[in-house]
Amino acid sequence: MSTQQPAPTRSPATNRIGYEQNVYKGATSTLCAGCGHDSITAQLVRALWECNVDPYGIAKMSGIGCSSKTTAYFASLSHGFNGVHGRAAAIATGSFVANRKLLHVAVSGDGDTASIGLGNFLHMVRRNVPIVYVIENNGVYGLTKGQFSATADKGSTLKDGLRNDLEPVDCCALAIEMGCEYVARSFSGDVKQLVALLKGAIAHRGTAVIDVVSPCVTFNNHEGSTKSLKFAREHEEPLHEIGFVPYYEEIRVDYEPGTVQEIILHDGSRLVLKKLGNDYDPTSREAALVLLEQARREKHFITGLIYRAPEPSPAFDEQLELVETPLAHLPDEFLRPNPEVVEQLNQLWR
Amino acid sequence: MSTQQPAPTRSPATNRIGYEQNVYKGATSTLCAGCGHDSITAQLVRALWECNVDPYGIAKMSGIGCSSKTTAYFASLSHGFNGVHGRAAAIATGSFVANRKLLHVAVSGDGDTASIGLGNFLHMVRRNVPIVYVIENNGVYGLTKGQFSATADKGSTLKDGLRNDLEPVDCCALAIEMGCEYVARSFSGDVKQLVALLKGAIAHRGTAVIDVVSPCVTFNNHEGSTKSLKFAREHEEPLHEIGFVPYYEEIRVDYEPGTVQEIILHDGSRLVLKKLGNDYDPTSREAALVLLEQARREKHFITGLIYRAPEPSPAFDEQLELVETPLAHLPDEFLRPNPEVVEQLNQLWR
Amino acid sequence: MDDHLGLSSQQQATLPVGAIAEERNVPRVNDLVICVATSNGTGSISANLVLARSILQMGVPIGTKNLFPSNIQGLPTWFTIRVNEQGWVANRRDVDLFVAMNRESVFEDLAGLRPGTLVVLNAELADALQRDDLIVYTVPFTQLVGDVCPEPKLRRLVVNMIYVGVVAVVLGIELEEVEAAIEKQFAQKPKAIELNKSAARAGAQWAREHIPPQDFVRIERRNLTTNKIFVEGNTASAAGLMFGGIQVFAWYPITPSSSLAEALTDLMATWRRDPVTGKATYAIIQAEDELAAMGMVVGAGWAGARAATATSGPGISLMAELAGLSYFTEIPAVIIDVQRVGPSTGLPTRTSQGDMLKAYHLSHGDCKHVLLIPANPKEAFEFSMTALDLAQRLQTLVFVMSDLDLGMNYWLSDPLEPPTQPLDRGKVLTAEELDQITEFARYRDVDGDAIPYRTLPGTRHPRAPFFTQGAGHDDRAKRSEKPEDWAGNLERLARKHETARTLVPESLVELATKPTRVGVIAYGTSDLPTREALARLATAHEWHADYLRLRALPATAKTVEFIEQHDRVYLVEQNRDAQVAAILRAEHPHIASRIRSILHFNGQPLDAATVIEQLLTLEESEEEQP
Amino acid sequence: MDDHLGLSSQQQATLPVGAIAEERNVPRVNDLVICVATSNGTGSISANLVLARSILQMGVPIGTKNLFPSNIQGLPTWFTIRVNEQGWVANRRDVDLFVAMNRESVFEDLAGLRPGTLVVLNAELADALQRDDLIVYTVPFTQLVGDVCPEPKLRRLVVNMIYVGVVAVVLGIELEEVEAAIEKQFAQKPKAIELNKSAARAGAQWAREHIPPQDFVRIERRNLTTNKIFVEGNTASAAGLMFGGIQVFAWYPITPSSSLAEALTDLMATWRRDPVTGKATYAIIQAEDELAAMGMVVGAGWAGARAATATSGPGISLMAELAGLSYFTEIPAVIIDVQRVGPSTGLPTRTSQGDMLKAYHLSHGDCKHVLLIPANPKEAFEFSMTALDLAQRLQTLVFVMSDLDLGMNYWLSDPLEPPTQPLDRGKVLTAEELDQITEFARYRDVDGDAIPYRTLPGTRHPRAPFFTQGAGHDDRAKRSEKPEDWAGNLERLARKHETARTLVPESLVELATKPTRVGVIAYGTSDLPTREALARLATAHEWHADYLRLRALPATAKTVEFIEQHDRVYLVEQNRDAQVAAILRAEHPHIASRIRSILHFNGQPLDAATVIEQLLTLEESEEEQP
Ligand SMILES: Cc1ncc(C[n+]2csc(CCOP(=O)(O)OP(=O)(O)O)c2C)c(N)n1
Ligand SMILES: Cc1ncc(C[n+]2csc(CCOP(=O)(O)OP(=O)(O)O)c2C)c(N)n1
Ligand code: SF4
Ligand code: SF4
Ligand SMILES: [Mg+2]
Ligand SMILES: [Mg+2]
Repeated sequence: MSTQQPAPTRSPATNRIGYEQNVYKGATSTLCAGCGHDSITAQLVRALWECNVDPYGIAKMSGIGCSSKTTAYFASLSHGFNGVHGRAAAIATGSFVANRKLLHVAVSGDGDTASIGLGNFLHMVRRNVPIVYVIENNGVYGLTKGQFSATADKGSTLKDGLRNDLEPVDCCALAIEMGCEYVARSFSGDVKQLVALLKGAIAHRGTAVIDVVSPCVTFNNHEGSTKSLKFAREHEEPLHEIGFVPYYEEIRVDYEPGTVQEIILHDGSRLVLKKLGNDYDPTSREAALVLLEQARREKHFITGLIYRAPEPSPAFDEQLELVETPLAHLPDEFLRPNPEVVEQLNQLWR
Repeated sequence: MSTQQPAPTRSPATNRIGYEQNVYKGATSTLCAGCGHDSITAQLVRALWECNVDPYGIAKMSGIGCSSKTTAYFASLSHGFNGVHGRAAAIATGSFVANRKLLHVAVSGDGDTASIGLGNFLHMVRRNVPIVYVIENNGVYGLTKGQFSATADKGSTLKDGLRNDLEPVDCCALAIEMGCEYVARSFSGDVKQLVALLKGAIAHRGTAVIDVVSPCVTFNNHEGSTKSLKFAREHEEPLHEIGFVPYYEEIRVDYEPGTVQEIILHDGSRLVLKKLGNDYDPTSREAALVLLEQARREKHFITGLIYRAPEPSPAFDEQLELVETPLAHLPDEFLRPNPEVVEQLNQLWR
Repeated sequence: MDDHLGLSSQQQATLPVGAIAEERNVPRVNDLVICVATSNGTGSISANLVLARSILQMGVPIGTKNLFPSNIQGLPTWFTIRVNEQGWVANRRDVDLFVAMNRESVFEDLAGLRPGTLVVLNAELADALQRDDLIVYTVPFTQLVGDVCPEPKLRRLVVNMIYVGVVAVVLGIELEEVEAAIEKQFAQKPKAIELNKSAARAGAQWAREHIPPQDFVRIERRNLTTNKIFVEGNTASAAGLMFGGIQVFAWYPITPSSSLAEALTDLMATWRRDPVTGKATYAIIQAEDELAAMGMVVGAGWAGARAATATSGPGISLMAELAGLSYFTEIPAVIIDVQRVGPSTGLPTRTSQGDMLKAYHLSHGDCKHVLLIPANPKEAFEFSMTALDLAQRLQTLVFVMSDLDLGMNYWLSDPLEPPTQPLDRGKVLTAEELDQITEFARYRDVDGDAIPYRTLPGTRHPRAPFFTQGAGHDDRAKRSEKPEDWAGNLERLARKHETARTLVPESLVELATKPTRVGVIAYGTSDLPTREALARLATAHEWHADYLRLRALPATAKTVEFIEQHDRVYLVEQNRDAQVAAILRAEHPHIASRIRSILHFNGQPLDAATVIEQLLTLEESEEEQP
Repeated sequence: MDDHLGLSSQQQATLPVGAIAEERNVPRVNDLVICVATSNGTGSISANLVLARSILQMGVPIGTKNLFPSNIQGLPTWFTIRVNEQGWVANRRDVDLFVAMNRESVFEDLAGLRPGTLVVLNAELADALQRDDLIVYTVPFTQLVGDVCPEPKLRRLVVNMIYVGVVAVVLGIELEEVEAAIEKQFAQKPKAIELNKSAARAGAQWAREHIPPQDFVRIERRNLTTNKIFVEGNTASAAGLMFGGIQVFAWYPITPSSSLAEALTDLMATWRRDPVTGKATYAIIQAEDELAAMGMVVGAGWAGARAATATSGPGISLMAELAGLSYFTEIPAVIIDVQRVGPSTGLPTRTSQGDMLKAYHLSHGDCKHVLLIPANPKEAFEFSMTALDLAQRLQTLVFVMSDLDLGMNYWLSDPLEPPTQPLDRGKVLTAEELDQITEFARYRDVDGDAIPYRTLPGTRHPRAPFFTQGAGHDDRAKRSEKPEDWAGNLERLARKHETARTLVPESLVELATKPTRVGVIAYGTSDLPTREALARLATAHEWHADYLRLRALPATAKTVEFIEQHDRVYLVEQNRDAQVAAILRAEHPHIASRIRSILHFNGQPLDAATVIEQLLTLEESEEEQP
C-alpha cells in the first residue's frame, strides 16, 4: 500500500507525554513463533504510544485463549485482567463503570467472542461501553489445540478429517446490527492499516470493534484457509487507504477533491480515508451491511473502516449519568448518605 | 386485510389425518386475560391442525417466562419441555438430533431469546436446526413483573420512572446474519398472517424464526409502547398478503401476473405472497437486511415473510449425516459395536 | 389441615398448636392468625397491608406472610397476618379468622379450616360452604362495593377494603387506625384515600349491623410496637447496600430478588445522586444474564468499586465460574442470594434455605466463600453493609444469604441504626504508599492474616501494576505452574478463610433458664419460629435447651464451642440435605455426631410446631436408645 | 529437590524415597525413573512414547507422566517414565536418568537433580552444567542429527529419536524393541519410519562408542506386560461411551477433556456408522459453550437418546443450572469430568481431584448426583459405559470423575472386556405397555425404588404425554406449588439416591496381611500410589492397614462398614478441602471423626512418598495423644 496520508512525522524517541515506545511493551510473548496475535500486540503498542495514552491508565481486559494471553504482552505499566473464557465483555463493562477514566482495551479470540461469549459481547456493544475491543480472529481455537471456532471457513477440515459445515460468524455484521458505531476489519499483517484503525478506535468514544484476521500458524495456516498468512496477504482488499491524524495535528498534504473522506472522532482526531476505486461510504449502516453481505457472498476479504456512525450516541457512562470522578475514586462522603437518612427511612417504614 | 389467497376450503371438522382442531389444544392458560401470548397459542393450534401435523409427534420446547409457559397450552397429546431460562434453543437442538422425526416447536420470550439466551439462539440458527422457533415479543419481562427486555423501545419508561436508553435488539436481523433461511415478523393480533407464516415455518426444513409482537397487557400496554395492542394494530405494515397452500392443494385463484410471488417450501407447499404497493423480494438476504435497517431507522412496524433462502442449505441432521431412523429409536445392534471390536481396540493399544 | 393453602408442613401436626382458649366466653386477646384468600393480581395487597398496619398501630406485634403463585394474574393467593403480643409472629399453621374472596380456591379453603374458625365469606361464594362447624359471616360484598364505588372499573380493587372494615369490627381493631393506615398506604395516591376509607367504613358499618360480637379472639391496644419499623427484607438489604457505599450493582431479574434491585434503584436515585450536579455516584445495570451480572461485579471490584449483585438459586448456579474467579484472583464481590425453593426452577415464589452448601463452595475446585445470614430486616440492612466491607477487607466474594420469606414479606423489625464505622477500604496501596516500600507482591501474606495487598488499576506508580489471572500464579501475580506456588497460594487462601472466621458476625447465644446438655441452633429466618418453639417447649413441656443463632459461615469458634459443650445439638434448617450441618460436620468432624437435624423444606416459612414435633420425636428416640 | 520440575510435592520429602541401591556395582534392575526435558511443541512426544513402548515390549511395567505447560509452543515440558517390575509405576519424585534437551529449563533442571543421577546432556547445553556430582554424558546431538537427517527442517523432530537410542544403550533396552516401537508409533506415516530408526541407531551407536557401561540402573527383559494395553484414559472413556451406546455427545473444547471428545469422534466414525448406508448412528456436536453442550445433552436425554458430555472444572460450573434440571426433571444425562486443577482457570494442564464435592452437589437447591470414579483405563472404559446405563436406570445425571492424570497420560492397563449385559434402557413405557395399565404418573414411585416410569416424546398413546418442567410438579407432572407435592417429590428423589447407593460400582477392599485397626481409603488415580505406599509401609515400617478403594458416590454400605470397623481411616485425596471426606462426614456423622485426611494438591500426580510422609506424621501424632 502506498500512502497519501498526512506526511508522517519522523518517529520521535518519545511521544508527546514523554514516553518511549518501549514503555508500552509488556512481558515476552509465549505464543508460537509467527503467531498473528504477536503482530497485533506490536501494533497495539505502537498505537497506544502514538496516541499518547497514559501508560498507567489502561485497563487491559481479556478472556481465555492464546489471544487473551496477549494482554500480558503490552502496556506493562498498566493493570491487566485475564478473566474467564468469554466474559471479557462483561468484566470490562464492570471495570469501565467503576473507572471511566481508564482506557479500556479488550483483546479476545474468535472462540471467546463468537462462541461462548457471543451474547455478552453483543450486549456490551448494545450498551455502547467505551472499549477498544480487538478480536484476534484465527478461525480456530488456538489454546485448546485447533478445534473449529465459529469463524472457521465453511468446508475447512481438521487434521483428523472433520469438516466444518457451518458459515463463519461475522462479528462485524453482528456488531453493526447491535448498534456499534465503530466497526473495522483488518489483518494482523497489514501494519499500517491496523495501526490507523486502532488509533481511530482509541479516539472513538463508545464501543469500537476491530475484527482482525490473525493467522494461527500452528493450527490454521494450511493451504486454502482464508485465515492463513498467505491467503490474507494475497486476498486482502482494503476499502481505502487510511491514515490517522491526531487532534493536535494539521493535515499537511492536499488531496484531490473527492478522493478523500474525513471521519472526525470524539477528541477531534480524524481518520483520513483515501478512496481506492470503489466509492464506499463508511458512515452508512445500510451500506455497511450490504458491503458485508456482498463480501460474504463473494468470499472477499475486505478490510478497513466498515462503519462509523455519523452522529455517535451517548456512551454507557453518559447513559448512566455518572459523576465526573471515576466511581472507584469517590470518597466516603459521596458514597454514604448522612446518618439522618437512616432515621428518615425508619420514619418512612413505620 | 382482504384476501386474494387460494379460496379457503371451508374449515372441516377434522383435518386430513382425522383430528379435530380441539386435539391440538392444551391445558387452560393461566396467563393474564388478553395476553398476546394466548392469541399466538390459538394460531399455533390452528396452524398445526391445518398442517395435519401428527398430534403425538410434536416436541414442544421452551425456556422460562410467561411465553414459555404456553407450551402447556397447545398440543396436549405431545410431550412438552419447559426447560430453563434462555436454553430452549440448546435443549431443542439436543432433542432434535435425538429424534429428528418429531416436529420441534419452540416458544420463547424476548428475554429468553434476546437476553440470556442470545448466544445459544444464534448458534442454533447457525446450525440450521429444523425448529419452528416462535419469539413472543412483548418488549418486557412478563413473568418477573415488567422489567425492560432487550427488545424494549428506546426511551420507554417503567412505572418507577426508569428509562430505557438502548436500541431494541432485532432478532430477525440477527437471525439473517447467522444464516437463517426462514425469517418472519408478525403480530399476535394479525391472525391470518400469523397462521400462514406458522404454516410456512412448519413446512420449512431448517430453522424458522418468527418474531411475533405479542402485547403484554399487564406491563407494556401503555400509550406509546410500540409493543402495545393499540400501537401494533394501528401501525402494522404488512409487506404482502400472505397465503399458505399445502402441497396437496392446487391454487384455485388466478392472479394478475406480477402481483404475486410464490415461495415453494420443502414439502412442496407454497407461500403465496400478494404484493402490497412496495416490491419487496423476500428471497434476497441483502434486501432483507436493508429492509430491516430502514424499518429500524424509520420506526416502521413491518410484518410478513422477511426472508426465505432461495436454495435452502442442508439442515442440521443432514450435516450430521444421521441415519434415517431417529437415533432414540435405534436398537442395540446399531448402538454397540460387536464384541470383537473390543479385541481389535486392545490390539491397537498394545 | 388446610394443606392446599400451603399452611401445613410436610409432616402433619400431632401436637396442639395454637393455644386455643378452652373457655369460649373469654376471648383470646392478641393471639390469632388472620388469613385472606384472594386472586392474584386483584390488588388485595394494599388492603391486606392496611389491615396489618392498623393492628400494628394499635401497638400489637404482627408478622405477615404473602403466599403468592408464580403467575401474574388469576391464580389463588393467601395473605396471612399473625398477631401475637409475645412477639411470636412467625408462621403458624392454623387460622382463626379466614376471609374467603376467591372462587378458585374456596372449596378447598373452607374444607381445610379447623372447626370453630371464624369465616368472612363473600356472599357470591356462599354455595361453597359445605360444613356447619365454622362461624361464618356471609357478606354481600358486591352490593356493598356498588354502594361506595360508583366507578365499576375500580370496584374490583375497592372491594378488598370492605373486608378490612368487616374484619376490624369482628376483631376489635379501631377504625381510626384503619383510616390512618389507609392514609399511609395511599400517601402517593391521595385521590384513592377517600374512596378506600369509605369502603372500609361501609364494611365496618355492615359488620356492626349484622355480626354479633364474638368471644373467641380479640385485638386490644398495647404499647409493644413503638419505634419498630415494618419493612420487607429486600428493601432493608437495599438500604444496607446504599449505606455500604455500593458503587456498582449489576443484576438480572429473578424472583424473589428483583424487588431488592428495584428498591435499590429507587433509594439510590433519591439519596445517592450528587446534590450539586444531580449525577449518579453509582451505576445500576440490568445485565443480559447472570453471567454478565457477575462478570460486571467482578470487573468493577477489580477496578476498585464496591460492587454487588442480587439473585436467587438459578442465578448462583450461573455465577459459579465467576465466583471462583473472584475467590482465586481475590477480587472483592458481594452476592445477595434471596433464596427460593430449588433445585432447578423449583418454586420461585416459595421460601427455602436450600443454597447454603452451594454458596459456601460455589465454583469448581477448592473454594470456600464467606456467608452472612440475616434473620430480620435490621440484619438484612447491617449484613448487606458489612458484606461490602468484608469483601474489601478479605478481598473475596461474600454472600448475604437471605430468603424469600425475609426478602419479600413485611417484617416488624427494630429500627435501622446508622453505621458507626467509616467504609472499610481494605488493603489498598496508593502510589504514595508504594513509594514507601521496596517491593509490592500482590499475593504475598505480609501481615500474617493471609490477606495480601492490592493496587487499583490506574495507580500511577511503576510498582503498582500486576496481572490478574484465574490461572496459577506466584505471589507476585506472575503466571506459574510450579507445584509449590500453586499449593502455597491455595494454602494461604485456606488461611484467609480462617481469618474470615474471626471477622464475620458472631453467633448469638441464649442460655436456657435451667442447665441443659442439649443445644439448638438455627439461622436466618428459622430464628423466630425456633425461639418460639423453645419458649413453648419450656412452658408446656418443661423441656429446656440452650440456643445459638448462627449468623455467618465459616462458623466462629464460639459456635464450635457451643456444640462441643452440648451432648447433642439440633440444627434447624429449611432444606432437605441438612446443608449447614454438612459444612459443620466436614470442618469439625469431632462434633459431627452431636449434630442432629430438624429439616423443613416444603416451601412454607418454618413454623414453631414443625420444630416442636421433630424435636420431641428425636428426643424420644434419644431416650429410647441412650 | 527438583521443585521446578514439578516433581516434588507441596511438602518436602523427609523419607528416603527411591530404594537407591547402596552397593554401586550391582545395578538396580527394572526400578528407575527416566525424565526427558524438552520444549513444548517440538514433537518429542513420539520419541518419548517410543522409549516407553520399547521398555514395555521388554515385558517390564512402566507408567508415564507427561508434564506439559498451558502453551502451544516453546515452554518447557517434561516426560517421565517410571519403570518398576513390581508394577509400582505411579509418580515418583526423584529421577535416575535425566535427558536434558531444553535450554529454557536446563539450569534449574540440573540444579534439582539428586547427586549421582545419570544425565544425557545435549552438548549445546554443556555450559549449564555447574556441579560435579552427576554422571553426565554430553551428547553432540546437533552433529549426530546432521548426519542422519539431510533435511534441515526435519532435524528438530528427528533429534529426539537420537536420545532414545542413547538412553537405550545406557539402560540396556534392546534396540530391536526400539525399532519395533518406532514402527508402531509411525504406522500411519511409513515414510518416517526409516528416518527415525536411523536416528535411534545413530544415538545408540554414539553411546556404544562413547559411554562406558554404568552399574547403577538397568532394564532387563521380563514377562510382565503380556496382554496389557497401553492407552490414555480419555481414549478408553471414549471407547466406553461408544460401547455404552452413546447417541448424542455434545461438548465444548477444554483441556484436559478435549482429547476424549476427539478420540470419540475418531472411534465413532470407524465403528458406529451404519455399514449399509454409511450414515451416523450418533451425533457429536461441538457446542458453542458448555451451557449449550449440557442443554443439548439434557434435550437429547429427554427425547430418549443416551447422551453425554465431557468437560473439566470451568465446564461443570457453567453446567450447574442444567445439572439441576436433569436431577429434578429426572432426565438421564452423563458428564465426564476430566478434572484439572482449580479453582478458576487454575492449572489447565495439571491434575487434581478438586471437583468431587462440586459435582456431587452440582446446582442450587438440594441436589445430589451419582459419581463413578475410575482409577485406570479399564475402569474409564467400564464406568463410561456403566454411566450411560445408570443414567437411564436412575433417570438422573451421572458423573464419571476422571482426571488429567488418568485422561491424558498413557497407562499400562488390563485389556478391555466386552460388555456382558445388553444396554439398560431403564423404565420406559411404550404405547403397548401403556395399553396394559390404567394410569401413567410420570413421577410416581410405583416399584418402591423411588424410580418412576417415563415415556418418550412421540409415543403414540393418549396416556403417554406429560409436561416436563423444572418447576414444582405433582406425581403426574402437573405444575404444583403445594407444599406436600414439593416435599414429597424431594423426599422421593432422596430415596432414589439411596437406590443409587445400591447400584453403583462396589468398593474394593484389600485386607492387610496382619490384623489392624487402621484403614486407608483412596479413589481414582490415588489408588496406585496409595497401594504402593501401603506396600512400602508394610515392608519398610512394619506398618499395616486395610485398604478400600472407593469407586463411586454415594458411598455403598460396604464403605461405611469399612470405616465403622476401623478406629481411624486415612482418606487420600488430591484436593485441599478433603472433599470426599466432607461428603462422607455429612452423610454418616457417626463415623465422621474416624476419618483423617491425606491431601495432595499441587497439580502433580500423587506419589507414594507423599502418602507415606503424611501417614507417618499423622500416626505419630496419634500415638502422642492416645
Ligand atoms: C469455560 C471454559 N471453557 C473452555 C475453556 C477452554 N478454552 C481455553 S481457550 C479456548 C478457546 C480459545 O480460542 P479463541 O478464543 O479463538 O482464542 P485463540 O486461542 O484462538 O487465540 C477454550 C475453549 C475455558 N478456559 N473455559
Ligand atoms: C437463570 C434464570 N434467571 C432469571 C430467571 C427469572 N426469569 C423468569 S422468566 C424471566 C424473563 C421472562 O421474560 P421473557 O422471556 O421476555 O418472557 P415473558 O414473560 O415476557 O413472556 C426471567 C428473568 C430464571 N427463571 N432463570
Ligand atoms: S496456537 Fe495458534 S493462536 Fe496459539 S500461539 Fe500458536 S499460532 Fe498463535
Ligand atoms: S404479565 Fe404480560 S406477558 Fe405475562 S401473562 Fe400477563 S400479559 Fe402476558
Ligand atoms: Mg481463535
Ligand atoms: Mg417478554
